[in-house]
Amino acid sequence: MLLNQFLLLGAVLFGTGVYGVLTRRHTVLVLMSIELMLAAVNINLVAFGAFSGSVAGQVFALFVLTIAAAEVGVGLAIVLLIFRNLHSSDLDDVDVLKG
Amino acid sequence: MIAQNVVFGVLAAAMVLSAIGVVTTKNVVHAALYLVVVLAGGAGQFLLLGQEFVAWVQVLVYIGAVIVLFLFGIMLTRAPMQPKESLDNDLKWPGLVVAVALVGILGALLVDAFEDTEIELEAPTRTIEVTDAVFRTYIIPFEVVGILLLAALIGAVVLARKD
Amino acid sequence: MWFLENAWLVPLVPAVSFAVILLVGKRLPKQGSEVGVAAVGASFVLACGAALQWIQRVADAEGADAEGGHALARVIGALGRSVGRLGAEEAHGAVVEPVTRHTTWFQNGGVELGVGIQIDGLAVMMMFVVTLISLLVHVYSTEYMRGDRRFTHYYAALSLFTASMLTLVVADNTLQLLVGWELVGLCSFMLIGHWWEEKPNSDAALKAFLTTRTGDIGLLTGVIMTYFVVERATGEGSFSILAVNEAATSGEVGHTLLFWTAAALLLGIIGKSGQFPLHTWLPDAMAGPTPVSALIHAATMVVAGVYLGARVYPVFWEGFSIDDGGVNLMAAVGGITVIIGAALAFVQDDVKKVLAYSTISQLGYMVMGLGVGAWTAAVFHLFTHAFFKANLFLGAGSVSHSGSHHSFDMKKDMGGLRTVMPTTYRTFLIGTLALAGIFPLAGFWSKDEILLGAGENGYELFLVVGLVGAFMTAAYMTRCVYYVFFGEYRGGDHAHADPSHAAGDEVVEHHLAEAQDRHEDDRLPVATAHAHDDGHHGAPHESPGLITVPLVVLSVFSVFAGFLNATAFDIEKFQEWVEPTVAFVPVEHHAFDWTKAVISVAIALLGIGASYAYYWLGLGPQRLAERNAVARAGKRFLVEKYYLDHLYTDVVVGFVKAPLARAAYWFNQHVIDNVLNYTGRGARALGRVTYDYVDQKGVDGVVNGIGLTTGEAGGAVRTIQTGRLQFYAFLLVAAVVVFAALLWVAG
Amino acid sequence: MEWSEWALSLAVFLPGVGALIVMLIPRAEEQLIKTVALVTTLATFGVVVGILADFDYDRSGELQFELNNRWIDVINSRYHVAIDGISLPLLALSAFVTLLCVIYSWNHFPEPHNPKAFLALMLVLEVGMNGTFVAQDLILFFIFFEVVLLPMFFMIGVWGGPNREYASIKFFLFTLFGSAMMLLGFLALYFKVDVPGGNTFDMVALSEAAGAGLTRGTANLIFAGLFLGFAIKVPMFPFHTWLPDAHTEAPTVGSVLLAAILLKLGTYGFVRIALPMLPDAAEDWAPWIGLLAVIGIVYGALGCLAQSDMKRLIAFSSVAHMGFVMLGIATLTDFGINAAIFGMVAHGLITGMLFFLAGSVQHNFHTRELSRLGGLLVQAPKMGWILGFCAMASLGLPGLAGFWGEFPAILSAFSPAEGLPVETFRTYMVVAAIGTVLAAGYLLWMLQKVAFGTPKPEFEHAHVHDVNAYEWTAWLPMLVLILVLGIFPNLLFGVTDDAVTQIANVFGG
Repeated sequence: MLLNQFLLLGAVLFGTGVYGVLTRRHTVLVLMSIELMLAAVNINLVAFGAFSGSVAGQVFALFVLTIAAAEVGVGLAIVLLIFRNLHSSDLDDVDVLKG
Repeated sequence: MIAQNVVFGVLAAAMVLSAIGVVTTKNVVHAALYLVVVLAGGAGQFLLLGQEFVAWVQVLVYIGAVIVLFLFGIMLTRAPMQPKESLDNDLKWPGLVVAVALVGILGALLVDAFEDTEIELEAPTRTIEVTDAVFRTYIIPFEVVGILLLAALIGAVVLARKD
Repeated sequence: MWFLENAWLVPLVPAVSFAVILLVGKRLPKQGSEVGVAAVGASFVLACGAALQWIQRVADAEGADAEGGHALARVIGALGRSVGRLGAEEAHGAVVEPVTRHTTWFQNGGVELGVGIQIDGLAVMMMFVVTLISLLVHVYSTEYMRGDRRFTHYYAALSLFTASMLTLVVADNTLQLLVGWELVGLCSFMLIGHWWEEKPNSDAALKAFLTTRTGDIGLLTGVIMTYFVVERATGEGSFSILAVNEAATSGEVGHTLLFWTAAALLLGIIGKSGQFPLHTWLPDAMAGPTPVSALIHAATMVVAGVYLGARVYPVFWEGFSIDDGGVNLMAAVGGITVIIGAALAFVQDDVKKVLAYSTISQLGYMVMGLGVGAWTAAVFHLFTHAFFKANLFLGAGSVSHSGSHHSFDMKKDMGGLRTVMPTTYRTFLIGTLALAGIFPLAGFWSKDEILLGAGENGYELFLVVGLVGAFMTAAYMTRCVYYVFFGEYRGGDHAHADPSHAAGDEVVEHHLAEAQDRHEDDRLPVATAHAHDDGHHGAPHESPGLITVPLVVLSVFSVFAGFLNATAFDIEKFQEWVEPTVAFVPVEHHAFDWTKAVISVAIALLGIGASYAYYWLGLGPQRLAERNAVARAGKRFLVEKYYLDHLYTDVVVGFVKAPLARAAYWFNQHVIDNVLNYTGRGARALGRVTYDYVDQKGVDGVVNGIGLTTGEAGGAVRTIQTGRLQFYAFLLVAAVVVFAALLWVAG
Repeated sequence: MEWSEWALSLAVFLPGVGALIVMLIPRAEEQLIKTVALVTTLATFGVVVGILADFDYDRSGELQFELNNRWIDVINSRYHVAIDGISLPLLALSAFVTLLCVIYSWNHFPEPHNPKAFLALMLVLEVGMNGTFVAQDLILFFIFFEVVLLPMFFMIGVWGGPNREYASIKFFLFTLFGSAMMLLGFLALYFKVDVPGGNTFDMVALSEAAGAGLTRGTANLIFAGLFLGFAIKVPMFPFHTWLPDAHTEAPTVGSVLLAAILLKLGTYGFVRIALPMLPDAAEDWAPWIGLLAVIGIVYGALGCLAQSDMKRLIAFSSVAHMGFVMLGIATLTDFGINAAIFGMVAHGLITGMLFFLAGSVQHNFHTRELSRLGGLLVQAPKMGWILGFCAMASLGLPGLAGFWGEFPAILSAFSPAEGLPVETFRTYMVVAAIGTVLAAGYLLWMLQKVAFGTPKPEFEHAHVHDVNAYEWTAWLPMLVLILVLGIFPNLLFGVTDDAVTQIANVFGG
């Protein structure tokens, strides 16, 4: 197997994630797109780990997973809070703080 | 080797298609389910690379926990379950251009950099090696991440608490 | 030598006094005025010491140069004014080195730039003039400004002014000169706006500062260029005045650079010395207290420009090729100013404004003198003018203080004062005659030399200009004297009944001040304040001694100062003492020309006569302006000050402040600020239209697209407000992609 | 370890410790929180004074108080801190101004009050600012550069004026955008520059390499990245639009810190990183930087004249003043760069003071509308005179600090470094000189509106307090410094000159 096939897969997933972050209006969907980007990063890490024969790649992938979980937790809590106060989860509506 | 490549191809295709589904579907729940496919495919790729442990963690943590969390989030915020007219903002086309350009430049760079480098797979990495690394070499980051998780947990509870 | 080497003390003493007055002035028994007077007095003594030692130095140099002789005897001789006996001394050729001292101010790029003093005849002369007049003004002000609401601040500012002016005078480099120059500008600003509660005063202060500051564009660049003038000649840049002059005379500096340096510096002179076309601030500056007008806007600060011209004269000499005769920029500016200033003086009703325009005109003479190569004459005129113009201003102040209820309107509130204010009248008359250039008063000698220089150096045009100016000067001053001191007293009670009617803002001002003094913060209406006026606001009377003594001193100088360089009697002391001998240009000196002198005096007398005939005897076309349209238009043109003020305030300032600034700001808010948002909007609209075409095709789609785009406009306004997180993220990613691509391609 | 090794780290991280302590104190204990913050900033300032005292001024061109430890081996980034004559004044300014800000805020906390969070943020901000000025490693520099961002974001976003949300997000995203470009530039420097001993982020080594191994095109491109990062921070025309909003909305202390220190991070970046590391590219870019600088000078001044809000006017004046600084830098001469550093310090003090004054005016009258203000000199004479003093300093009156930032900058434009287009720069010189008149125009106009005249009827009976003790304590040191630096410019020029000459030598200037 080529190293590049994994890396390219990662690149495509990452790009898709970026697209989602830029265009999705729903907060939860933006969070999902971020997860997509993180998953792409993970594939890169693991591929490089396998390539270099060290466990560092795996370990870092694990860290990324953990942090992703934390991020989703906090992120959803914020979304919940916003929803509770504004009755909307549309990012465009989150502008109460403006003057 | 051919078998592996075939598996890779199938998984990759599924992942890419599902990923596109995540960012384009008009139904939020579908998006979450598409995400499951992507992540599961990722786990498959990990297995393909002989990185068992992280693959199972991916399945357990992501598919098991994170996605469930997402679904909870979707339900709690009463996100539109039915297909809605558009879940996208008006940056669709510029966003697409940028994303494609990004993929293009990344791809070009990667091809340029690694060309036909092969991955020489040895025996699959054993879990003991991973744990060994986590609890010896990376013990401090590990603890830090632990604290982070705790903080995130508390933070999430505090934020979401009704008061 | 002690006084010369320690001349830095001269500016330092008032500077210290400034700090003292500012910090503790209010607690002193005389509210700080005693500190100011004492400090300037000390400076005056130091300046006199320096002057004596400089004279001795010149004498020593001549002694060494000629057959020798007893130095002391020569000093005594040199000091003597007796005509003829000592006048024949041949002084030319002796080289007198200026006394210089300096220390490092700052270093930059390894070059050490200094601060220091360069004391030569010119500096000594200026020190003497500045300290003397400043001292007299300080004394005069103790009476004139008594009870003012900001008495202490006034003295602090006067001290600061004296210190700054002296810093400018003693400076050994153009940069330090620039510092002093700006600081006197600041003091001028503070003192013009002394009564800043009323908008016209602060407007005048702003106008003065901004106009001179406009000239300072030239000074700033000019000073910078002097640095490079020296660099061209010696390889290492310097601001030192001596080095600049040497470089300019060395012939190693290209003419272009010198020309631009001279032109830039000339712009500075135009701004500061009230030359056409930047003279408009000077009449407005009369909004300040009268002693300030005498000190700053007549005798000292406004001549700073002329002083600068004299100081780095070689730059002008070479840059404008003054040697060649004909017409050059400097002479032209001076010449125009002579005429336009004098013409405006005819239509003024405010005695201070008459004097202000007269100052402009006389400054024009000085600049013209420099421009035609009559260096000594120009500087000499600076010297004599300081005395008689300060005399006139303080005289006008005296009149308003005791004779016209603080008004300066000579048509409405003065008249017939010669009997009640005899001292003021006599001194004012002396000043007038000196200004008009009547033999043998001070103004005659200096003005005559300028005319002589213009005639002999190949600037015949300016000789004519000067003569016309002399005629006008004599005439408008006679008019002024007529209105103030002759005829019926017009300053009845109407000023009391209707204070707002009085032209001078100072009237209202002063009473307000007093009302405040008496009643602290309890502000009384002006009319009520008048009820409190006591004796010294009653009938016109002579001013007290603190006011008249300075007048007398100044008129003595107005009479006799001219004899320092009475070339008719072969006295050339002024030239001998003041003209530089180091790094200087070969200015020519001409023998006294009796014919020209007689002509110029005759013309002046003619001017006086014409005015006399018109005002006293009622001859000539009276009230012409009311009967003749052309005359009316002409008068209006003058009353409107050639519309220059309109040009500056309405057109230039108006344009910069309103359309230009607003346009720039609009550009900022709507173009630059929104370029991001508009990019997004444009892209969005484009995307939408494309999408509709591709997706839905047909007319329906187009209509939809237009509808959507219009709908978007509302959203776009909101877009501006929210900052649109995702849009910025989009830009970020896009930029990263572009840069990554560029780097990849390039590397 | 020696004092000289840990002194800088102490100066950087002491405020961080203070911030931690502040966060541990319960919110109700306001007095204690303020005291801790004051003591921390005071101690930090003490350390900086110690550094000032110990600094070897004869070797101000060399790095001193150096500490170079392993840090992130993988990318060969090291914990390298040191200062020379360029960073020393800025470090001192940063510690000084923060201290005065803490004093000023003692009883001036803007809504929603909460001194705990406010002071903690201010201390964190100080960590970032001090750190940026001492870092000698690009990654370290970048981190500190970014640390500054968040506290300021919150300061504006939480304690700001009515439009704070917009302003803070604009500020944040603008600078973040710049930072991203800058980071790209740093990475390119890391990978592309030939440094003996392999790729490095070490600023000293990269400066010595002076862009070796780069083609002109690449160097220009990398410079573009750095330029964007720094120019947004400065801010240069046309990247300045975040500044008026951020300044207008920020609380007083936030504005002061923003003007006094944060803007200097950008110019400091130019002097410390962009010029020495990419000298060739700098020469190509200099005329354009100069152009933007003089446009900024005139444009900022015009912007000022169109304002009706005192604080926004002062904010726009920053654009003009930083234009002078950038003009000095663009000449690539020792004269110009010295002037730029002087200009940075002077602008920090003067504009900082002006923002303090604007804050106090608002405190008194609850408005900053120029048309409503007037007669400050009648109601609060001391404040009025201080405003006059600062306006004079700001318009570049000789004898006060502002002049020494402007004059040498204009001077250096007459004869820029070899290889730069002389005529172009002379044009810039004249435009900049015109800018000084415009500066006088808007500042005096503001002074007239605010201080002269008599109070408007609506405020005639307003209770106006003149300068109080806290304000005196915070302001007097700045006022004295403005005066002292104006009279003895060598206090600063003497320190910076050697270090600047070294940088300028690269350009043959």
